[in-house]
Amino acid sequence: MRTTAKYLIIGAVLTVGIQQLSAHVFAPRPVRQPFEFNHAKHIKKDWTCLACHPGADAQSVAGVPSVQECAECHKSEGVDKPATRKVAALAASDKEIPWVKIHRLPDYIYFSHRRHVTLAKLDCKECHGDMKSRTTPVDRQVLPISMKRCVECHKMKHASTDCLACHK
Amino acid sequence: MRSSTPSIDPLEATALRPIQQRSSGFYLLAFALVATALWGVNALVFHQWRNGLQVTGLNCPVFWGVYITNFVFFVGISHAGTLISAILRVTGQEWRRPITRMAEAITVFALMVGPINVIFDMGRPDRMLNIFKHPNFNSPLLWDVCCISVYFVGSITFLYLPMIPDIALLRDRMPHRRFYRILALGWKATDRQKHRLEKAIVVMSIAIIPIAVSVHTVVSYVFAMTIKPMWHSTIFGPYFVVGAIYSGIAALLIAMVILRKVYHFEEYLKPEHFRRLGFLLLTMCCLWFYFTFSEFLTTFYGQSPEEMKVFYGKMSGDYRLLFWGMVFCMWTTFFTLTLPWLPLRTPAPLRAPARVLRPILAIAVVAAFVAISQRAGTMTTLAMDLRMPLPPFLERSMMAIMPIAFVWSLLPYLRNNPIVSSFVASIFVVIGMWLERFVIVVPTLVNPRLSWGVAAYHPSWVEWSLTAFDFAGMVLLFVLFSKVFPMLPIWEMREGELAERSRFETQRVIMDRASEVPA
Amino acid sequence: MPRWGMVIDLDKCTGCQACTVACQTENNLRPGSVEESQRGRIIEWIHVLPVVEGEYPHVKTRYMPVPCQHCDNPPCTRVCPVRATYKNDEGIVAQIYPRCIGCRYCVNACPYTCKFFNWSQPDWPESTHGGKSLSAAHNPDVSVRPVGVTEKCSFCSHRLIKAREQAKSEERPLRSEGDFVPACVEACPAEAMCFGDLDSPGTAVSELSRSHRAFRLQEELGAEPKVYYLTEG
Amino acid sequence: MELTRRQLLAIGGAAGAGVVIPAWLRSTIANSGPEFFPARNESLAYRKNLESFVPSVCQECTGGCMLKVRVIDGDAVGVSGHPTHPVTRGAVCPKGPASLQALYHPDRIPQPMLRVGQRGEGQWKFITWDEAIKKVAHQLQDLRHREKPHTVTVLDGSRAGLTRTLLERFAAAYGTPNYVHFNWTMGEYPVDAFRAMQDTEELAYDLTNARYVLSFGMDWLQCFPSPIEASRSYGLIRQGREGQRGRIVQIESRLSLTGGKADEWIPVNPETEGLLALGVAHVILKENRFDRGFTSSRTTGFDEWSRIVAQEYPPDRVEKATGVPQETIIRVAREFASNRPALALSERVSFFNQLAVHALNALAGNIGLPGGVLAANTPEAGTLPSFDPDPVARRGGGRPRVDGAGTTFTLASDAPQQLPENLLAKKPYPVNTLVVSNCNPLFASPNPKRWKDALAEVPSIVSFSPFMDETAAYADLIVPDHTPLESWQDAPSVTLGGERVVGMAKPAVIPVCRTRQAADVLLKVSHLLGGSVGAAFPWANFDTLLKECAQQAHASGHAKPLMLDPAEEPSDEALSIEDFWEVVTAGGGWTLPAEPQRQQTRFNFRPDFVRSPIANQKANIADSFPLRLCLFTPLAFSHADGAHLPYLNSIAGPQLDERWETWAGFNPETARSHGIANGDEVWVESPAGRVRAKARWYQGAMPGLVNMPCGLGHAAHGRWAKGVGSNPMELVEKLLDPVTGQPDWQSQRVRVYRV
Repeated sequence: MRTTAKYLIIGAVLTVGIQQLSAHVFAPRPVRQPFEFNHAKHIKKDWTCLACHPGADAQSVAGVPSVQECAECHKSEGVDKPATRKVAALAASDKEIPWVKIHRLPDYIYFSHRRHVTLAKLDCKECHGDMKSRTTPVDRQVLPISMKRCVECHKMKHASTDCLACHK
Repeated sequence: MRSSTPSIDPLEATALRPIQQRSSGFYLLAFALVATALWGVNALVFHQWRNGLQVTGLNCPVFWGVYITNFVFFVGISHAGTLISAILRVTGQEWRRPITRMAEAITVFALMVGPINVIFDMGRPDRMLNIFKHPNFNSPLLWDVCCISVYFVGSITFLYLPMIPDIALLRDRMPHRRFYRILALGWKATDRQKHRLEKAIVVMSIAIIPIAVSVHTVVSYVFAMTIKPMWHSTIFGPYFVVGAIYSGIAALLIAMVILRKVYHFEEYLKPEHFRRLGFLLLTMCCLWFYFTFSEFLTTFYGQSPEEMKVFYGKMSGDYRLLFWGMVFCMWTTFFTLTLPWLPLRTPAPLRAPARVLRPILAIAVVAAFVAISQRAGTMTTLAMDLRMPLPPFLERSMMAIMPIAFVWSLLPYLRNNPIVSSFVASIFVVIGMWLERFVIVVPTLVNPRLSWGVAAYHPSWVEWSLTAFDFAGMVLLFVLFSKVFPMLPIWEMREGELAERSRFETQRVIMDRASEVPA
Repeated sequence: MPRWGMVIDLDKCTGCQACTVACQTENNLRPGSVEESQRGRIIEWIHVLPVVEGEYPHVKTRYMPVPCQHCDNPPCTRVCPVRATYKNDEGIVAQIYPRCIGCRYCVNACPYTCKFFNWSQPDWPESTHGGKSLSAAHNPDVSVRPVGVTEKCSFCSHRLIKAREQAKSEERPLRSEGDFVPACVEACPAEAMCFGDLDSPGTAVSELSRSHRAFRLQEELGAEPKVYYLTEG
Repeated sequence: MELTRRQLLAIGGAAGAGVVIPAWLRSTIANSGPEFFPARNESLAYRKNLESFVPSVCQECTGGCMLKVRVIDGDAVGVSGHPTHPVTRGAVCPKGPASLQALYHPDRIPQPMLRVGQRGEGQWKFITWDEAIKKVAHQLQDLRHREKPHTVTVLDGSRAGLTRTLLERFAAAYGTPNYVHFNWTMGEYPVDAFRAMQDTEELAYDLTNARYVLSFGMDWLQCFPSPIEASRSYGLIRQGREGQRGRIVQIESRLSLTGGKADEWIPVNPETEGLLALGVAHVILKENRFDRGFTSSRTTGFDEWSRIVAQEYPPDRVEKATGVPQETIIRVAREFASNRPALALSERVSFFNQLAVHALNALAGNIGLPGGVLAANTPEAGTLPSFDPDPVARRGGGRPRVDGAGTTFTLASDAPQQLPENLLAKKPYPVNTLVVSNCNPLFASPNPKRWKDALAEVPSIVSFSPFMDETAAYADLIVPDHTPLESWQDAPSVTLGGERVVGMAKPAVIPVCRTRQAADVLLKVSHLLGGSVGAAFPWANFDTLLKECAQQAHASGHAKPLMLDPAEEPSDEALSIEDFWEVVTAGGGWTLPAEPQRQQTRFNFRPDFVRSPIANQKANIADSFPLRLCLFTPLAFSHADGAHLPYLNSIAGPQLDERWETWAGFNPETARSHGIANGDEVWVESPAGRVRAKARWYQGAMPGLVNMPCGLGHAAHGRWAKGVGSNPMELVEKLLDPVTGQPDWQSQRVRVYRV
């Protein structure tokens, strides 16, 4: 009996240990964004998120500003910095900034920002974290987005948990 | 160790010989089987999993095909053992003793092979675990999963329990002691152990019977619970069970005949065993025909148009060859097991030159099948695609006369060789049962309720490869098992002998006592 | 709760199959190919079923558009071992693709043959000219089904989600008719199809579904389809 | 028992594997890309998902229906019908949504290509637009210098609209009489009869109000100017009018889609529809059921016509020729005459048939009445200023046409199918340059091999095709056009009921390839040519021209802008021209007030053509070719086009559920007598060649006929068309109507045997 217990305990410890280890190993690695974007710097003038992500309250995708918009703003600021030049150069070449998408949803999920932001009146940071203090580019999901999380929140707020409400 | 304690007991010697000696034939067979299985794995992994089920012949509306046929077939075969040996144990049939091990082994391996086919059939095998994560107990497939896993565990236990003393024997006799030692669970043949073991076996054999019955009933429910024409039938449960037992006995008989020959079990597998199992086979044959008849008569009498499409598809449509082939295969049991014992005289023209006639007839039978196959789409892919145009009346008469003449010419031979005759019957039954499963699954799907253009189903090479994998895998497992464990249950047979002897002793004592008392 | 349903007037239907193609573009159905066609693997969520009856010269042909019937008592949802298909509160029979294991039991259980299986990964070819190809035309509101899962008509439930969102943003309840129609109904040039809440009085569907011309496919099976047909004549 | 190190390792290993392997499997499977999860649209990391709806014109057939295109982030992702456009009214036909597949077709021609190898060999090199346009201009300039502008032939299949107007104008300004309109007669209005009898092509069958529709072989549900309108009218005839279900009778030798939906199908021997019509006319005349008021006051030639009809077409004779029982003829005549408004439809088949059928409309007095044959003036987007051709152009334009229209074929305005013979014979003069736009003569012609041979005689072929179709593959220079959704477009059309609308659309999406709109290329070329040619085209771009048209419409004050959102009403306030332009390009054009039915010219019964070859009907039966080929075009392949779009290929044969292959429909009896089983592969052979098809038994086929769909059997035209099915048009030996120059599709005799 004692031997069995010993086996069991050792096995359990190892399993948990390796699981932790592997969770670490297989965890999503932070991605490198093409620009050193500083959210904190951009938000300081009492801007709302909608200033740059205008779709967040009106359509399903929040969107990001095009490089033209970046360039325009930067031009009016008249700041002569390497970043500004880089943006201007990109804008001139008609290319977009190759941002790496962080908050990705699978193909089979219908998600509407409008629904969550305008109709349900959720704060952006509930899912995206507080960007006001973020000085480095977003390189990984701030809060994990998983079906479990969605469903928990939906249950809590008495939103629909019908599969068809999100699966498409 | 083997040399130090040579066995002198003939039973032990016979039973252990296959484990101790490995012939080149074994290696050759194992190689062939492994190669076939690997070919199947190749088809599965590098074709089906890479490209999706498009590599099969399945389509809309024929969504199920050979894989499901195989699944039902092998689960049916699995009724060979556990059920039969359990029934025989419960009813105290002493003659069962030498065959129980084989029967139970067949069960376990058929159950290993059969359900795999469901995974072959799955579009997304990577999501298999969803069945446990999000089970829907309304679904007959879930019932299947439950029953089959219980049955699987049960039959492994049922195989294992009576094997413990034999493993202990092997532990004492064979090298690789560690393996046998672990499996023997410290068997020392004490009275307490014996008592417990016997009790466990009795409990298991009673418990396993309803489980086994439930398994194939539930398999049939997968079909019967839908409202498909000719699937939606209350008779399907018992019908499937009967068919399963029927094919199970046939599989057991085949194994017995082959092992008897190859491992020289003639001493222990006597014609008596074959005769008794033959009777059982005949009984199941009758039952099977009874059910088939009921099934088709009910359908025909009802004349529901959707069902009649399927009905005629089987009787005279695209699947007629498979259907009548199935009927023929099933009838063979009668031909081989009943006819020889009937007071029938083989007509002289068939008897006299039997040796000459027989091969000719055999060729003619095959030719008739091939000739007809050429005219029927399904058979073309199922059989060979040889071009042999024949006038229809000739085909039909050949189809009718040749098999009868063939069987008739064989009667004298079969009468003298009961083992061969049961072997022949079993082979046909196994083929027939596979055909039956196919003819249940496919024609219904080809004729869905809402008319749907022209539907057809021609299995692809991938499906045939995986079918070959099934059969090869099943045989391989069985052969390997027979090389590791004794196929004759030594302990049980000894117990039987002991019981026999003690009964004999008791009887003699009584007789003696009786004779002692003077009148 | 609305109970969405459809009425198809067979007397108006011309068999043009605009519904079929409109559905295909709306729902990103695979493009099809010779091989898929020969092997009976073309997927059309709404399939125009031809019925040719009689013998020359007394021939009658009929065309019957068959979408998923969205049965109230669906035979398909019961048999799914993993609950990948289910009927929601509004009567839409849904298929949840990421959960489906591809056993095709629901497909076989459906007496209307309205469910389809992805035998292969759909072929969305790259262009030979280096520019955008067919996949650029994918409707982002609908997923592209991967190989090995069952798919089916959803009554364009993605449109329902959007319509409801729109109604909510306008602070009004979702109308029982007109706020949302599936792509096939929208496309129909003969105006043979209409769509709406079967339970709310006054909608065209609820009126027509009770007309003397109304019938449902294989009513005797008791699946209670929510697609009604109006007979010809 | 002690735990050894080995055991410890074993347990650890097992636990590790148990945890790591599933995790690894999950991650591998999830990341295995196309294996299990298709990645999509991820090239653009963030979709902005800006959704907009823009109008566009469907160019998959010549219907000119307007679409509402759903555009997200610059990609067209959905198509529905323009909700307020009077022709489409929010509906589409199957070809509309399929135009997305044309836009994003993977095998489009990306930029101008110049042939480098042998013709038709498929060796090309990409050139820039400048090079291409210069090359064309030089070539044309050179011909003008050599006083040979007339040797340029423009072969165009565009529908009415400014692009076609520009091409015609170009031909005139440049100096060639040879603007040849390439048409597809199956399903076309019987315009030859219209012209001969009513002196106008601008007529429409007002199905929306008809109570009795008697169609002589016109599969009108699948064709008509707009199949959408045909379908909607059908719905109206059936259930649209309370208590008044219209009656539809279909007379044809193959039960078409329309026949299947009709109340009655009357099988008739092929090509004898005209005889039957006259048989019906005979009964109407005899029973005095015709509209005496109309025939006496508004027609000419009636007396002679009726005399011949009364004399030559008694029902018993007609029965013999057509195979339709006398009783049926009499019954149909009575029904037709007593149910008004009634329509007799035919398609553009033989001239005799067209005239015979159209005469019935006049006989019943259904001309110019609602539910009858209405005058339908297609509006013009705008009037182009007149121009002054220089002497070279005037001289060139005065030469005879190369297709013989107007000369060989007295009543024809265009006779494209005569071109191959004339090109080969260099009659009346050799052609130096052929410009092909919007048509594919090397496929959609009777016996298309003739074209290949003939084109060998043309030194230079320029194609505007955006796809590598058969003709483009045989060209020397391809200057690929945009697909419709990328173009500026105008679509003037008139509904069956006479509502007039000018559709106008700006590009729905940014061009997928480096293609250019054909009209723009034409303008560029004419500017390079300069002189009077350049002066005739004062517009920098096609959209400038469109804007000018909008200005005209704005100035006229009648134009009412269309709205893409049905809830919106066009404002009643006077818009500035800039605002008007904004509104019409966003809304899809403008409607014009309906013109009152003007007094038409007198209907001419054309008694000169009514004497028919009734005796000749059975003359050309050849025993070696016992069957008759009956060609038809499914809606999916209307104009024999569409096979390159997979969605259309999938819906090609609704009656027999056939798709993605060419089938041949047989009456089961005919099939049996030829030993052909349902589903057999057969060869259909005529003196012109043979094609392979899948035989299908079809109860809706007359005995002695082989029905085959046109549209499949491409030798080029992208991956989904090339090599799929076979082209039955290859079987048709060229037989042109001697008056109209249009091909006779239905007279071909064939034989059939199993492969």
